[in-house]
This record gives sequence, structure tokens and C-alpha cells, in this order.
Amino acid sequence: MNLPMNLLLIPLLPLATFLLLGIFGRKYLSPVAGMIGTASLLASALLSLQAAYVYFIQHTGEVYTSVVAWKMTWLPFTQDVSIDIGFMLDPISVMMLVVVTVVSLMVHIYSLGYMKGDQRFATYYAFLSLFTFSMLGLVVSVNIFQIYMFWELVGVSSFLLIGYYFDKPSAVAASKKAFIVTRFADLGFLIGILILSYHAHTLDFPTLIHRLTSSDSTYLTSAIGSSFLGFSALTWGLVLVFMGGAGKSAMFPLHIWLPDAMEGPTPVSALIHAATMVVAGVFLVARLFPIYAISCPGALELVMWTGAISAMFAAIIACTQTDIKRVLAYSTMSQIGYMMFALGVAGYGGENGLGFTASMFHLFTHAFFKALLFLGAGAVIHMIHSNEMKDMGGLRKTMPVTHITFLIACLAIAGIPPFAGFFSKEEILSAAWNSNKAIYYIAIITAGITAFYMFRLYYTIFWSKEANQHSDNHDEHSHGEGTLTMKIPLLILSVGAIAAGFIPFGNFVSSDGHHLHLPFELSNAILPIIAALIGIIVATILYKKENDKSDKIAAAVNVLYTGAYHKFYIDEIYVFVTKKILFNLIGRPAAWIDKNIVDGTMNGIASLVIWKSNLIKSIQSGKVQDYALYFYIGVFGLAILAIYLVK
Amino acid sequence: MNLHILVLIPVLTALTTLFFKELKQVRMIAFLGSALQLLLSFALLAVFYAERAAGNVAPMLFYSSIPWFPSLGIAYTTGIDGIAMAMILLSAFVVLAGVLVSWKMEKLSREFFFLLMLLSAGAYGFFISLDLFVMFFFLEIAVIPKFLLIGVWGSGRKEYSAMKLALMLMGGSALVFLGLMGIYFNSADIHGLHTFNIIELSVRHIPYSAQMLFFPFAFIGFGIFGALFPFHTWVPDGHSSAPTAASMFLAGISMKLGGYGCLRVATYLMPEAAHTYSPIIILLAAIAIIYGAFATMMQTDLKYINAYSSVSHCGFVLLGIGMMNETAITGAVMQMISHGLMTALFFAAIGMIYERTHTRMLSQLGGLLKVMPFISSIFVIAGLCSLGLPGFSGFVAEMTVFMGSWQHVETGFRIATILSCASIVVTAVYILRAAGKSIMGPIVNEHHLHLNDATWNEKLAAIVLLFGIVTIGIAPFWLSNLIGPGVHGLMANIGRTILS
Amino acid sequence: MNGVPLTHMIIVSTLLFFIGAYGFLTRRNLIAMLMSVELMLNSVNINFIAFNKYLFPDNLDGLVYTIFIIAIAAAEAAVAIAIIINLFRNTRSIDAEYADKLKN
Amino acid sequence: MLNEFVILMKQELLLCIILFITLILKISENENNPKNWIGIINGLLLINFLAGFFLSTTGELFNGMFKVSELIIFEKNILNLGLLIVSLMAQPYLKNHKHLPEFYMLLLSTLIGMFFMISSGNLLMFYVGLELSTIPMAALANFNLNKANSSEAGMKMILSSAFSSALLLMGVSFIYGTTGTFNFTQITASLDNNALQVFAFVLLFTGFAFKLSVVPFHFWTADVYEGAPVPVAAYLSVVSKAAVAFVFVTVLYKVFGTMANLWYVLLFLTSVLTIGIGNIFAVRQENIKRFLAFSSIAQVGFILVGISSGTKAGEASMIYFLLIYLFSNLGAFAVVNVVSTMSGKENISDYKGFYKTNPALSWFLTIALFSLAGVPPTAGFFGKLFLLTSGASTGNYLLVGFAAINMIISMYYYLRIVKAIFMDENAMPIASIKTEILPRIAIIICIVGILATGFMGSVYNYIYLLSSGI
Repeated sequence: MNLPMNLLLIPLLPLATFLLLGIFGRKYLSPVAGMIGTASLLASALLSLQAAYVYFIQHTGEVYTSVVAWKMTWLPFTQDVSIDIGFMLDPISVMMLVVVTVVSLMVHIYSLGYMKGDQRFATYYAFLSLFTFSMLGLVVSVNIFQIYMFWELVGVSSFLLIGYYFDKPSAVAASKKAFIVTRFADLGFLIGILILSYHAHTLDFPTLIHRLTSSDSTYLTSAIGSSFLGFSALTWGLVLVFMGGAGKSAMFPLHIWLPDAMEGPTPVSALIHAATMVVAGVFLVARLFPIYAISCPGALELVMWTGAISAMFAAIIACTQTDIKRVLAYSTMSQIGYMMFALGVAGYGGENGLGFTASMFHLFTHAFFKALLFLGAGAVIHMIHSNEMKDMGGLRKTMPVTHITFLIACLAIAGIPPFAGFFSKEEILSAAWNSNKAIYYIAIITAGITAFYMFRLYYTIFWSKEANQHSDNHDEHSHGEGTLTMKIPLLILSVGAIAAGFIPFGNFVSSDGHHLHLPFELSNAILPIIAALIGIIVATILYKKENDKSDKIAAAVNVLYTGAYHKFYIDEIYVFVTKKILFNLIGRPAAWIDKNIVDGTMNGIASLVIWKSNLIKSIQSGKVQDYALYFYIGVFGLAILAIYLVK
Repeated sequence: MNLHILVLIPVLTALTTLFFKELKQVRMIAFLGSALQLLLSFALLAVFYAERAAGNVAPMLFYSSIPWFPSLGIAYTTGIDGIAMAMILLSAFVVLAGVLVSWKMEKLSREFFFLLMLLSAGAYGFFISLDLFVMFFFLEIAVIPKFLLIGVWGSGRKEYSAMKLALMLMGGSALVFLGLMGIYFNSADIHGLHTFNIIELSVRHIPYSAQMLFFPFAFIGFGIFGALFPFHTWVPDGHSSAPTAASMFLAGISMKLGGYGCLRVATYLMPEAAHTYSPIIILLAAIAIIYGAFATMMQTDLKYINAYSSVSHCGFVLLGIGMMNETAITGAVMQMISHGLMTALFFAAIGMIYERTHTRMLSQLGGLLKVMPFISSIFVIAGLCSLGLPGFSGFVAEMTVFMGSWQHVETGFRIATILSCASIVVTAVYILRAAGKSIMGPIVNEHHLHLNDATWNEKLAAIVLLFGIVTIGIAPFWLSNLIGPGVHGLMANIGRTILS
Repeated sequence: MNGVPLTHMIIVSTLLFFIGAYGFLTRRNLIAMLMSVELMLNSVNINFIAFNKYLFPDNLDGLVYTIFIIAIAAAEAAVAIAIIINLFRNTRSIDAEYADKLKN
Repeated sequence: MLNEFVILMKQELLLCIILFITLILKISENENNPKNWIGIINGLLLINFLAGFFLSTTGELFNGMFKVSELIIFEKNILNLGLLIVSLMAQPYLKNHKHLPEFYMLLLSTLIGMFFMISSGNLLMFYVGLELSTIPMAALANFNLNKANSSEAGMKMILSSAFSSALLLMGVSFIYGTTGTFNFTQITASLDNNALQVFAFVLLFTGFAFKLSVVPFHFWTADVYEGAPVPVAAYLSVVSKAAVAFVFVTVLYKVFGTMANLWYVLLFLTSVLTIGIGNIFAVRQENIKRFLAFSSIAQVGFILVGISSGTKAGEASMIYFLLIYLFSNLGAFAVVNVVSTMSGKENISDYKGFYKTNPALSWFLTIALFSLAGVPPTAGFFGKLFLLTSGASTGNYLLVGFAAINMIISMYYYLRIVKAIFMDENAMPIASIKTEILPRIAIIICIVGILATGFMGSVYNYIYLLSSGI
């Protein structure tokens, strides 16, 4: 199956935009920058839809194989190991192409209104394009090192965008935190790559997967044979790679950067920290899924538990947060947790692969409704000029469109049929049911909690207090519901949030490329729906009207509440480790040693010479007779030595 | 193509500057000279490729040997392989940029540019020479100009730093000299004739015992130039006291002399001993990497930050050399090139900032991105390159070193490699700390509000260096194709172990 | 030859030499130091003569050498005394102890 | 016979003629200014120097007492050059000195003595030459007749040299007693290394060591340099030292070649002492003449390292180094002389901010110092490194290592002066100095020599051929 080469333009167009806007934007193109960016992204979005069409629809034959459209050797290390840059299409990458370009396009359009009048407008779009390029390059990687490279690039573009308001210290801190935490995770990723490549003698995805999965390959035996600290090299490699993924996808305990990352402009949060970048970890595991599933189930177990814990943990915290973007951030983390453990419970091939498909499905749907939620929140913030729930309420009248779309999104994420979230989540749950009951129950509970906090959010924004209280005193400096360019994306995305669920996803994406018929029994669906409804009802009781029930409950479960409110003090632990231990116990001593000991020795030698010379200056007494005496001693000393030598 | 011109042009430029007084004339001469040099290096590169393409597989191209002190077997022997070629390119880039950033050197401008050119001449000579004595000659030529540049035009504790640098480098060259003596007098052929010629020496097997005795001298001696732990202490003081151009030269070129020497002389001519000593080398390199990185985290002066990070980055060079396999050594050479360009760019940016704000203290800087976007972007880009971001040269070099280092299966080496990899996190920490404090954040000093951005010459300098960094970062294959064969040639010797 | 063996000569000259050396190291008066040097030279002369007469009587090398030594010693003394006088002019002392302005 | 006599002794005879001319000038002294004499005498010296290159034939006179060889002629030419430079640089000092002719007479007679010493094939000739080169030197050291320091210097020199020559003669007498001859070749033939001969050899050795100011026989050096007039100090530090070094090598290699492994040990010991002590003392000197004295002591240590190899290469590198050292040290002294005669300042601290007022002189002094320190591209680098190389050729890496490490210390104190010149601030630096023509010529010769000699490998090879030719 050969692909039209113009698909290569999908990543290249954003790159070109980035260069154009990055170099000339600030001076010359500032007014039209948004238009340029949006246009080029529209183009690549259409192209990726074409790609999807070509790959899925025009596809003939039973199995979806991975197609390498183009590839070059970028940096050769040895004969067989080299970094290649290329463009590979397979079901998940095509799916990701669509997701990334569509959501990014929405965000581009939305930003036209949202960022209007910002003095670094062009730079903003340049960064957006850079991110889009990196993300696209990531998903079409042919080579695990190519993924690592674009991995770093998305990291840095997210850093740039989080720190976009660079004169806000909190934004700077957040951007640093995000970059460093993910960098730490990437360290694991890198070492994982080193281990895998060392044993597989390749970095190329298809070869790598083949060599590490086919049971008779010597590579696999060597990878399993050599062990360190009781685990096989393969386990180490896969776990470390997953560590990288966990970092990007904000899995517990590497999640701490995600909430702070909300310092960035809201459209950015929608794009990077909800829809695309944060799911890169899931994508990475999916990319290497055969190796996990076939050769190393132990590592997959870890993936599963990490995902489940994160899902639950984040959901609990989300109930207590008061900053709407942080609530959404934690819900993102929790949803990604779903995708992770869905992968974790999955097996390779056939029906066992259900989890895989489900995870990808959820990734797909989640992208739409979560982006929708963020953009809605953005609209709210744009109007209220605040992220705090307490400043909001009763906005359903003043901003109807936002209200409706937001509600749709909430229903979708809560898993109420027929919205998209319901289907994907339902698949995940049934996959969990088939493999691991404990996970299943965790998931159910989490589903309930999710519904609860989403509707807590919904009610506090759009109901609760009476509208007129603030609508008037905001009017003068609020832009109403925002421009048309801000509404259109909301509408489009809400369509996605409704319709995406009806796609026969199993026909397209599955662990082994074969078609997979997604089972759907109502029996499985009842329990989650009930859980969701309970959550919604509780939220309705507590938050529909302004009252103090919620505070009472909070007081009742005080310990849990404060714990959750302070995000279970994970941040504090990190601060302790970095500031106290790394800086004070390693950094300071290192600097001190360098100044005083290493350097001191060098200077000490010098001063020693001076000291010696002052010590012996009295020999040169200036008295000719002393000189003669030394002469004498010298003569006879040498004479004795000489005669002794000769004898 | 005749290589002597590479030395001749800087020398002539230097001499020409002496005939002029005005800054305008002098700097123009220096600029023309270094620009011509850059063009020549590109021409040389072209010819080099042409020769290789024509199937000339000689280890050293453009080989020529002019007898100098025949009775001592000293000849002015020159020739280049891919590694030297890359080094020459690096020097050409850095020199041009250095001249451009010191455009406004009012104080004793003639002497300044004279010394600058002399320094560059030393570097070029070092890279093209294939005779140990001549190499040593050029190595030492480079010392004294540094002393004067720092001591006269420097800032801060300049006298102390200048003296320290000169003495430590002198010590280094003393050790190198002993190493050379050892090599020379153990290189007798069947007629009992000694030689300084590297090509000759590479085929004469120096006895293992002699190697064990003299390898440390040669390696540590060159290592001092290349900031080998614990002999790196000249680096922070020297770099931070030096004027901008001198810092660029120091970090960009001079420290590379050390790494190059460690590779081309110590390791290449005494491979067996190198194999025996490699654990120690690796240990020191790993310490330098990690410890340098952590020491950087604590610095508050931008130049100190970059200087210590140079210690950390040059650790990668020694790490790669110590691993002694083809990939790692290729990585080491790449790291030399990359670090040279990157740190030069960094120092250039710091110099531009210092020129305007008259401070390098993180506490007194902030929000510069608002007032001087170009310089700040340069600063950030240099930082990103230094923390190994794909698309810039740093990533390529470091990844190659890691890849090569991982080939070593012994646990100790693996641990050293992992530690070195871990430094990329620490690097991120201190780079972002520096950038966050000085470039981003609110403006701390309202005087900074009306500072101007880079002038054309500064922009040109930055662009010259950026060009190098990005071309390597985007398309590393040309660099690896250039270096690869050279390293492969070296491996013929380095691959030799005691058994064979 | 009647009686006096070479060894006695050597002993005498050696004694003379060390007396001279001792004088040079101990006398504080510059002139006296000069005289002690002369003593040392004379002991050398005795050596030459003795060796010449006892061991190699057939040629006169030693004798000639002695004559040269005496002549040169005279010249040396002349210059030395001139310098000492000059020193006395400048410092009003010919004490070796006090001529130590140049030191360290 | 006479013809041959004239040709073989041409250099000595030329000097004698010039000496007599000065004498006549002195006799026909009329108080009108002696300035124009300086020109005449320098002209004569130039002629003398050039004449050294013509009619160079080799041979012996007085049945082996006086030898002439290619190498010896070359060495004498070097010394002639030294004399010429010294007399050029002495001009600012001499032009107001009322005893100008005496200065030249003494100077020339010392040089004649050195020539005889170099050509001597016989201990008697050697002794005569040695004394002839020493005694007038003491008078020269005292040439600032009404300066206490100067006369103290003269006193110290004459007394200690008398003392040392007494010991030397003692050694000679023992040699005579054990071998019965003064002729070098016959001595070599009849050496059997008995205790007395060893003792005698040690005495001779110390005699040379004293002249070369080798530790522990060096104490006179610094005091004399400091007290003596600058040109005299320069002459002492370079020309007389070089002459003695030449003879020293001949005596060691040819006469006492059989005692090689003995004097190897002595050289090892003394060179370590000399380099170490010289450096350690030089580090904290304030007076620049005294500083140069100690630095020159350290340089002698390096020479000993080179000699200790006992090979032709050692001798060649020694001569080569001395040639370069002549340029470097005389260059430094020339500048110092100009400064001290014009401004009367002789302390290192006075040189602070010197570059602001006298850039040219600063560069000259700096280049000379770099050459002394052995920094490329100056010739000193090559000189020093060849010495060390030949030292290492016998596998004596320990000594070479010690020397190499000491190069760092020496680097420090030379850079100290450079630092003072270029970097240190000074409220009232030495005023701008107008250098007169002759000293400027001297400086130029030195600088050209410093910069050129190293790169001209032919020079070294020429010397190498000469030294191995014999």
C-alpha cells in the first residue's frame, strides 16, 4: 500500500509556519499571524483526514499493516543502530494525526478571539505551530529515537507555552516545573531506549518489535537472559520507557507538573494538557504494546496499576479543587489513568486486545470532550477574569452557547449515553471486567466520582449564585460570551463529543491490526451508568443552589478533605527532595568543595613556594665569609660523595 | 590544497593589525582576516570531500612534511583527517564570532586583536600539525595570549585568574612535554632512530611498560587543558574574568585542544595503556560531569554558570574518549564541536547582556526578554542547546556519547554512563534556573527598561554560531560522515589491546 | 735525596692550605682575608714544586706553573687591594662583617 | 709559522689591537667629550665580530697548548657578538662616565682571557685565561667608583674568585701530581680514577661551578649583579658564563670522559639544587637586577641538565641555548639598563604601568622575558626544550621532570613582571623614555635574534654538525 507523498506536508506545514512566524512574525506579520497559522493548520488537518481516508477506507485486505511513507538515516551510530527520521502510518498514528490536527485547528481558531490584542500574538502562534509540528512528528515516528526527539520537542514547546506569560513568576515556575519533571521522566525513557537498543541492535520500530516479540529470536533471549537487580534487561527497558510515558502523561507520582501547567493560556491547556501531549505516554505504550503484552507482562502489570491508582487519586483530588482549570487538569489525569490501565488489562491479539482498542477509543473521544471543556472554561475565564469558582455562578443566562456545550461535555465525560464518553468508557470497563476485577471496581468508583466533580464544576459555574449579581458589574470590561471565532470551535467539538462514540472503532484500531468487533451488552453498561447518575445527583443536591451542605460534608470528612485539598502533599515531598536534598546536600557541598578544597590545594601549592622562599632567604646573608663557608661545605660534600661513588 | 595558509592567514592578520592604530581599521582587518579564514575552511572542506570522493583513502589528506630540526627528527609535518577538519571549522566559526562581539573594544584595541589572532593561529596550527613537537609548540603558543587577554582586558579578579590559568596550563604542558619525551625516546625503529611524527609513531609499538609510565603524563597534561577533574579549577575563574571574546576562545577552542590531544596523542599512540587506565578516566569524567553540573546549580554569576557547565560538558568528551569504542569517540569529537559552538554562543550572549546591564548576577537581572528579545532568544537557544534539545548540536553529540558508552557491558561503566545521562536533568535544572531568573520574570531594575537590543555585528556573530549549531542539530549525518572515517582510522590503533 | 720524603711536603702544604682557608673564613679584616688566600696559593705552589722535584724531575712544568701562579696572585692582590681601598673610601671600613649591604 | 700563528690567533690578536687602540686613546686623553669614542670603538668591535667569520682555519699552536677548531671559532664569534651588544647597550651608561677607555680595556682583556681559556689545550693556558677573564671583571664590577654597593660587589667578587681559584689550583696540583702533565690529551691518557684524582676532579669541578654560579657556589652572583653597573652585570651573566660553559663541556667530555658516570651524578645533584634554589630565590626578588641574577642561576641549572646527557646533542643544545640565552638576557638587561640610567629605578614595582608610558620598551622586555621563560614563539622555547630533550635522551626522566615542573615556577616570576608592566595600575609610572640609537640597535639585534633563532633550524643543525665534527 503506497501513500501519496503530499501527506508529508502534514507535519511540514506547521514547521514552515513556525519558522516563518518565529523569525519574521514579531516585526512584520503580527496582525496576520493568526490567519497564517490557522490556514496552514486547516490544510494539514484536511490532509490528515485524507490520510485517514486513504489508510482506512481505501484500504484493501484484512489486516492493517504499518506503512512507512518516507524515511532517511539521520544519525548513524553503528552499522545496524542508527537514528532514522521518517513518516510511518499505522492505525494508531493515523488516529492520532486526526486528533492532533483537528483539536489543534480548533484551538487555533479559538485563539484568534481569545488571544486578540496580545502583544506577542505572532510568537504565540509560532509556538502553537511548533508544538503541532512536534506532536505530529512524534506520532508518525518510525524509530524509537525519533519519538524521543519529538518527545523532547513537545516538552520544550509546552515549556514555552506554559511560560508564555513570562513576566508572571508563577508561570515561570510552572513552566520550569513541567519541563524538569518531564525531563526527569525522559531520563528513564532514554536509558530504556539504550537498554532495548543494546539488546535488539536496532532502533527501528517494526524491527525492534519483531525482534523482541518473536519467541525464537536470539535478541529476545539475550534481553531476557541478562538481568540486573533480579529483573531482566527487557523488564528494565520497558519499565524505564514507561517511566518516560508516565512523566508526559502525568501518571502518579509524576503528575505534579500538570495542575501547575494551567498557568499557560487556556487554549494551550486545551490543546497540550488535555487533548494531545499528555496522551503521548499512552501512545508510547501503545506503540510498543506487542513487546509489553507478549514478552513482558510484568511491565504491563505495572502500567495497569499506575493507571488505576492515578485515575482514582486524581478523581478524589479533583473533588476539592476550587480553580476550575485545576479541576479539569485532575480530571484529565484521571481519564488518562483510564487509558493506561485499559492498556494494562489488555492482551495481544483477538478478543484479549479489547483493552487496547478501548484505550485508544477513549483517547479519541476524550480528546474531543476534554478540549471542549477547556475551551468552555476558557470562555468563562475570558469573561470573569478569574479561575476561582467562588467568582462564578449563574452564567447560564449570560453565555448560553458555552453553557450548552459545556453541559454536553460534562455528560460525555460522565459516561452518560449516548455521548461519546459512555461508549469508550464502557469498553474499558468490560475489558477490565474480563481481566481484573479489582481494577474494574476501582474504575466504577472513579466513574462515579468523575460524574460528581464534573457536575460540581458545571453547577458552580452556571447555576448556584444568581446571575445578575455580577453580570452587571462585569459588563463594562467583559467581552460578553466572546467572539464568533470562540464559539465555532465549541460547537464543532460538541458535535464530536456527541458523535464520536458511534464510530465503529474496533474496525479500525486493534492490537494486532485485525478487525475487532466491540461487544456491547447492556448488562455491563448498567453499573457504570448508575454510578455516574449517583454522582450527578449528589452534585445536583449539593451545588445546584447556593448552600452550605458541601461545607458540612467537607468538615465531616475533614482529614480526607484537607488531604485531598492539598493534593495529598505530593508537591511538598518533591520540594523537600529537590530543594533540601539535591540543592543543600549535593549542590552546595559540590560548590563548596570546588571553591575550598580543589581550588584550595592548587593555591596552596603556590603559597607553599613563596613561604619556602621566605624561609630560606637568610642563607644569602651578604657576608662573603659565609659564602666561602658554603663553598667549602659544598666542595667537601661533593668530594666525599664522589669518592664514595668511585669506591 | 596547502594547509600552511591556515596558520599563515591569522599570523599575517595579526601582524597587519600592528601597523594600524584606529579601532575602526584594526577591527576591520581582524574581521576580514577571520572571515577569509572561514571561507578558506569551507573551501578546505569542499576539497576534502572531493578528495575523499575521488577515493583517496590516505589517513591524512594534504600531508606535507618540511624538515625543521633534522638531527632531532623534528619536521613541520601537517595533514588533516575528518576530525581535524571539523576542529578547523569550529575554530573558524568561533574566531569570526569572537572578532564580531569585540567590535567595540576601545581599550588597546590593536593589542587586543593582535593577541586574538595569535591565539587563533595557535589553535589552527595545533589542529593541522602531525608532529608532536610542532603540536606542542602550537599548544604553548596559545597559553600566553590568554594570560594577557584575561589580565589586561578582563574583569573581576583578573590578575589572579590570569596567573592561575597561565600556571595551570603551563603545568599541563609540562606534563605533556614529559609524555612526549617518553613517546619520543621509546619510538626507536630498527635503526634506533626516534621520531615525533604521529603517522610514524602510530605504527611503531611503544613498549607497554613505557606506555604505562607515560600515558598518565600525556593524558593528564592534555586533560588539564580540557578541564579534567580535579584540574579544572582554572576554568571557572579564567572564563569568568576573561573578556567576552577571550571566554569564547577559551571555552570554544582552547579547551578543545586538550580533548583533541587526549585523543590524538595520548589515547591514539598509547592504546594499551589507555585500555588499562580507562576505568580511572571514566571515573574522573563521570565525576566531572555530575559534580560540575551540581556545582553549576549553585552559581549566581552567569559566566560562572557557563564555566562550570563547560566543566560538566567537557566531561562528556573525556567520557567518550575513555570508553574507547568507535561510537563513543565519534560522540566525543561531536561533543567538542558542539560544545565549542554552543558555549561560545552562550558567552557571547552573556557578554552582550553584561555590556548593557553591567551585571552578571542573577539576582540583579530579570525580564530581559521584554527589553532585548534578540539577545534573550540567543541566550535561551544556547541554553536549550546546552541541555541537549533535539534540533541543536548538543543533543546529537550527547546521544552519540551515550550510545557508545552503553556498549561497555561492565557494571561500573554502565553506572558511570547512567550517572552521566542523569546529568541531563541537572543541566535542565540549572539552565532553566538561569534563564528563568535573568530572561523571564518581572524586570527587577527599571534602568533596564530602556536598554537597546543587539547591534548588527552582535547579531551577525550570533547567527554565525547558530548556523553551525543548527546545521549540526538538523542534519548531523554530514558531521558524522566527516568525523566517522577519521575515528575509524584511529580505531585501527585504539582497538589494539594488550592481548593482540 | 736526603731524608725529607714527599709526604712531609704534602702535609706541610695541606696544613698551610687549611690554615689559609681557616683564616679566610674567620678573619674579619679584608686585607687579612686576602693574605689568607695568598697562604692557600702558596700551599699550592709547594705542592707543585714538590711534585715536580720528587715525581717528575725531568721537566719543569710544575716550576713554570708556580711562577705563573705567583705572578697572577700578585696581580690579583693588586686589584683586590685597589677595590678594598675603594670600598674603604665609600664605607670607611674594611670589615668583612659590615660589607653586607647586598643580601637576600 | 708566523703566518699560521697570526691566522690561528686572529680573533685574540684583533682584540689586542682594539685594546691597544683604546689604550692610545686613553693616553692621548683630552677632556673633550669621550662620546665620539664610543662610536669608534663600537665600529671596531663590529669589524672584530665580522672578521671572526673569515679566514677560519683550524690547528694547534705551542705544541697543543692553544687549539683552534670550527666549533671554537664559532663559540668565540658568539662571545664577540655578546661583547658587541653589551658595548652598544652600555652607551647610555658610559657616555657620562669619565673612565670610558678603562672600561673597554678591562672588558676587552676579559674577553681575551676567555678566548685563551676556550682555546686552551693545557691546564696552564686554561688557568691563565681564567684569571685574565676574572680579575678585570672584579674591577669592572666596581666601576661605579663612588657607589658603596659597587665596591662591595667588586670586593665580594675578587675575594670569592680568589678563594675558588685557590681550590681549583689545588685540584690542578693533584692532577699534576698524579699524572705529571698539564696537557689535556695526556691527562686523559693517564687517568686511573684513584681517590686523589677524583678529589682533584671535584676541586676542578667546583672551580667551574663557581664561575657558572652553580648552587651551592653561586652566592656571589646575586650580590655582584646587584652592585655592579648594569652592562657589567649583563656581561657577567651572559658572556663570561657562556665562555666557562664552553670550556666546562670540553673538559668534562674530553678530559674527564672516563669519569662520565661520576660527573653525571654530580651534575644531577647540582642541577636539581641550582634550578630549585634559583627559582625559589627568584620568586620574591624586588630588585630587577637581582631577580635576573637568580633567574640566570636557574637557567644554568637547565644547562647542566642538558650537559648531563654527555652526548653530542647535549653539547650542541647547550651551545644553541647559550646563543639564545645571550639574546634573551642581553635584551632584558638592555631595557633594564636604559630604564635605570634614565630614571634610576631598578625595582620591579617601579615597572607598574610601564606599558602606558613606554609601549615599545615594554614589548621588548616582555619578549625577552618570555624567551627566558621558554614560551613560544620565542627562541627560548626551543633552547630550553632541546636541553631537556637531550637530558632525557639518557632516560633520565626524573631530572627532566623536575626541570619541567620548575618551568612553572619560573613562569610565575617572569609573568609577575609582565603583570606589573601590563596590568598593574600605577599613579606615577616611569616617564616616557627616549632610547638613544646605539642601545636601540642593541635591543633590536636581541629581539630579532630571539624571534628568528628558534625558527631557523639550520642554526641548530650547524652547531650540531660542528660539535659532532670534532
